[in-house]
Amino acid sequence: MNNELFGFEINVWFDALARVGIIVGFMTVTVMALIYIERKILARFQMRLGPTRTGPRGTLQSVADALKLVGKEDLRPRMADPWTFELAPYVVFVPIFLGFVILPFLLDWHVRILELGLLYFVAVSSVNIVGWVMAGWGSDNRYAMIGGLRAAAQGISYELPLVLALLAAAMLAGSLNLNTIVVAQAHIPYIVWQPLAFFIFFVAALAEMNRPPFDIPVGESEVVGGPFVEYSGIRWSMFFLAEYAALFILALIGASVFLGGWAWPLGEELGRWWQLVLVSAKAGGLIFLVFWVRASVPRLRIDQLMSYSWKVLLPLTFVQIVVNGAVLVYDWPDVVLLATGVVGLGFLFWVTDRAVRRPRPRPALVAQSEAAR
Amino acid sequence: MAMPRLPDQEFETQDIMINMGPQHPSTHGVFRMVLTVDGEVVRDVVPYVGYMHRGAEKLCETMDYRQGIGYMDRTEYLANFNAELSYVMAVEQLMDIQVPERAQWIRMILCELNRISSHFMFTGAFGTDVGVFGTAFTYSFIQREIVQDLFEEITGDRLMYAYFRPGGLAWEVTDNFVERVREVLTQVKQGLKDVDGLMTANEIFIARTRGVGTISTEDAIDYGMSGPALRASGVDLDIRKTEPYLYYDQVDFDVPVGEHGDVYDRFLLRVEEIRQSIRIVEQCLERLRPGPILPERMPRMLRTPPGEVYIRTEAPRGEYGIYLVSKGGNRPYRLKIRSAGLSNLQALKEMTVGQYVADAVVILGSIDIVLCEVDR
Amino acid sequence: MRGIAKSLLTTLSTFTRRPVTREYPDVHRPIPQRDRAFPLLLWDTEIDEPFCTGCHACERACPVECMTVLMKDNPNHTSQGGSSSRRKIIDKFWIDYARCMRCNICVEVCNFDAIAMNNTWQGHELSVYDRSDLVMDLQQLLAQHRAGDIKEWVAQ
Amino acid sequence: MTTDETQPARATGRGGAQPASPPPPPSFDDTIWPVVDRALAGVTATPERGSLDLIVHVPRDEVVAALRALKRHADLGFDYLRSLTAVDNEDEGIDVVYHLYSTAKRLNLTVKATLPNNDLRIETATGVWRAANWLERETAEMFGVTFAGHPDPRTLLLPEDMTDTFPLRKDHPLAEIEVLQGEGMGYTAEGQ
Repeated sequence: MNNELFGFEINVWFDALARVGIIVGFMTVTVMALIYIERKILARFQMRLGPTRTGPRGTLQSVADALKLVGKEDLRPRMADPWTFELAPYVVFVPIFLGFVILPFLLDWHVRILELGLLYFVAVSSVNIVGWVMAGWGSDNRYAMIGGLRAAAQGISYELPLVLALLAAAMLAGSLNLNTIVVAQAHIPYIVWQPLAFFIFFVAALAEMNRPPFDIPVGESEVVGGPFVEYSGIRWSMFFLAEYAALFILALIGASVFLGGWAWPLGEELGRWWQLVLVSAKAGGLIFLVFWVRASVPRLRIDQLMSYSWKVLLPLTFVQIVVNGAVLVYDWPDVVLLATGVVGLGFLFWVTDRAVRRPRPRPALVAQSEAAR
Repeated sequence: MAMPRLPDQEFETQDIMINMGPQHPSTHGVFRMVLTVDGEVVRDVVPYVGYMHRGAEKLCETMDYRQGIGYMDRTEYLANFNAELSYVMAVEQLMDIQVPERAQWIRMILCELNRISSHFMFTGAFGTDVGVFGTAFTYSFIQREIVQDLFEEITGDRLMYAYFRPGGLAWEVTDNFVERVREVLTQVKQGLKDVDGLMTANEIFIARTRGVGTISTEDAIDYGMSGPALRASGVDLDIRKTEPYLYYDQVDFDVPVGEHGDVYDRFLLRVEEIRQSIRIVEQCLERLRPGPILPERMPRMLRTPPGEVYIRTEAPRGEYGIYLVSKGGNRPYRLKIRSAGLSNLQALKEMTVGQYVADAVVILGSIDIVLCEVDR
Repeated sequence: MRGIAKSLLTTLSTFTRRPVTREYPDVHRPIPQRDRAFPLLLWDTEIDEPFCTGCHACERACPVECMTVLMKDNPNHTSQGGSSSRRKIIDKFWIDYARCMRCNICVEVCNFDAIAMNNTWQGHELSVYDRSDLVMDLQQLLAQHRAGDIKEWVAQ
Repeated sequence: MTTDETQPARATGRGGAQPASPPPPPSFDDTIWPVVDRALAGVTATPERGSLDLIVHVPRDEVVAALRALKRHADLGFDYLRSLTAVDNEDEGIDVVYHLYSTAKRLNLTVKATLPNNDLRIETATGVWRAANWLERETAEMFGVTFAGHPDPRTLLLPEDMTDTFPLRKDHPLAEIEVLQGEGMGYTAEGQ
């Protein structure tokens, strides 16, 4: 029972261990880099410089932060539920890391290629909601509890549009294997045929990662960090690690499923380094977009968030899936896909506009309209 | 905005109390409110103030008129010039001092610039309250810094100016004052464009603020609200227009008035007030002539005859009043500071109950309180 | 969505602008001449003694009572065979910088232009570990002007 | 100096330099006193000329009735309570001062009620304006005035248990500022 890793034949168990080690090491470094990059980019959006003083141009800032966090005392409030409180970070952290298993960096650079890769990913990544609720409940803090419950509501609500939007793309590829999906986009990426699904995926991914404008569970100005208000030191850093790992994973999934991954536009015949550059550029673009949105938009409110998911995004993904099915079954031209996407996007924007520009009640009439509602 | 409640027999729900503050990122200082929430909906608010009470009124009663000026800065640290103005105007009124024209124009310029910087503080802090990650804050603070640099060049201090004196000004402004103010105005206009572009039209921002925290005209008057918080409810009450002081009757400006009395109106109104302030400053600069900045016969010791006066001016947060009672001598017998924030804060409960927890923060931000002014 | 697009464009436009940050401990912003840090005493270089005569005017005018002044007969007075026209001169002077509220009143009431507000960075960078280190005595108050490190600015 | 209805209550452009002409003793006809007098028909009110606004002295038992009448009167409509405070006149008792404003007619009025030192009770004005709520709480804790019928008689700015002393009264001592400088004084000596 031997496997091949970097050209060496090794025992399956050693292979597995080595792969886990590589992932964890790679992930930690990536997260540190992401945090540094985010701070620099956000700073530039705000006409600041960002970290400058730790290392050349502040590059060691994340390392310094990590060292500080590791060195901090691991506090637990006296009234907190010990098991829930202390296990919660792992429950948040481990599922996110499990998501790494299926990432298709390149055709042959991956941990494992699973035939049901996409399904595996959505199944595993949704477990971390449990961790959020555990953290919120176990902290014995009302801010944390509100935050935890918000996280649960938000996580479950946006899991559906996220999964369905991915499913819409997977339908076209006819497979849940991520590599097959990437190869299927060698000529035209799915963002062209499925702009609506891509938009919904992006929005839902923002919500899944608790990123602005959907950082409601951790909203600094409302619930002061939400579920992790009581955490400190290494446990707190695990939440943080999980958040940025999720960002990285979702960016790669988005790049693979909608932007053609390593295959588009240069095809498979190019060298693997070029392919890697392609993947990184696409994922990096998505990550930049996430940072850009973070710098630009306010936070939604929990009721607006929920109704946006259930009343707008979810029905539209169903429409997209039905149209996709019709195209596949009845062999309609591909243009129908594009048309649906564009019309759907237009409808989505129109609905959003209408929702916020509803006429306001005059103040004297507030009481009456409240009663009428 | 109320969430439909489930029938009681199906679910047993329990209201929980959340203690927001005194240390909380969005209570704008040491303010505490105890929220009783039913899920996400606020059922009751009990505000607690007083953490910053330093007895400024009592302190001023023990100090002569010149020494009191510095304490006015410390009661209203975002609109110091406006606070100083009320105080020195009260002393002037009692002493019957004629203030030279140039000093009045300079006061007006500085007060309006101070209004601009104070409103920028609002846009920044409010942006953070609704959840823009720091961008609104830095945009606004860059503008504040620009204005404060100017103030530092003139008065020597960035925050506690202590520049107005009964009778005029402490010293002459810098030689390049007019050019510098114009420069500042150009930059402020650009900054206003940034803040405006970032927030005003943003759908999420609108969704978070429109129709939130409404207060009706009658309630707003009844609670004694003032300033932009009152005008957003449709009351055309700006002391600069209704009881003009300085030379506000000689310049041309509009008082923006809201219609719905909600948070969005309050925000728009303040942004518009920045524009109007720029207009006022530009007119003042044209009218500014060389001249003395203190009256010719100025007593060396400030002594007031017995009497009392209630001076009110339109500070950025509303009516900043000074009730000064003198029984002769060189110090106030009683000095009462009418703080706009205290009265505006009273209406918090009226605005917040029935809204969401997240809205409570936004509503508090929209009142734009300065706790030092509330507690004095 | 147009509004969000506008927000995104606004942030993008500031993304391309130069950052406004001044890296403070490395880069010191030039501070204006009128800057008011903390009061310090001035040194009369012609006669080589402080301007201050210890008249207590500033001490009495200080709203926060942060000053303590003691005067003495000037040993350098012309009647004693010296070169100074000051009959009395400052003996001991303390200013508690931790209490000072930098209102400039002491400068305004001084009849001898003997006190001025520090308008250099030295007057701002005063971090100490013990509050009692912020109680400045006469030598510390005079040192900066005596060394010529300051161009004082007194109104009118 | 308060003028009639259409005029702003202050002369403009003089920046607080209104010459306070010595009042010819009885006549208040150039002020809003005639209207106020009519509004306060059942109340024994005496006018006084203030530096800016007309001051009306009202006996403390009738003050809330007077305020309500002032608010309801059609020609006055003092619907806005600017400020409510008190002045400790030591031996002459404590004055409770109301600054009123009419948003519709743009009028100002100061109402004063004197409380004797041995009985610092006055009826609450919270029923007239809700704005009076916090202002009365503040006045109560600072001066020891009891506002009878106040809906929420807690302290506002002071600690909950600080109800035995009233800081803004003239007999309340100021804390001594301990002198920390100098040789042998304060902690300079013991610290070093």
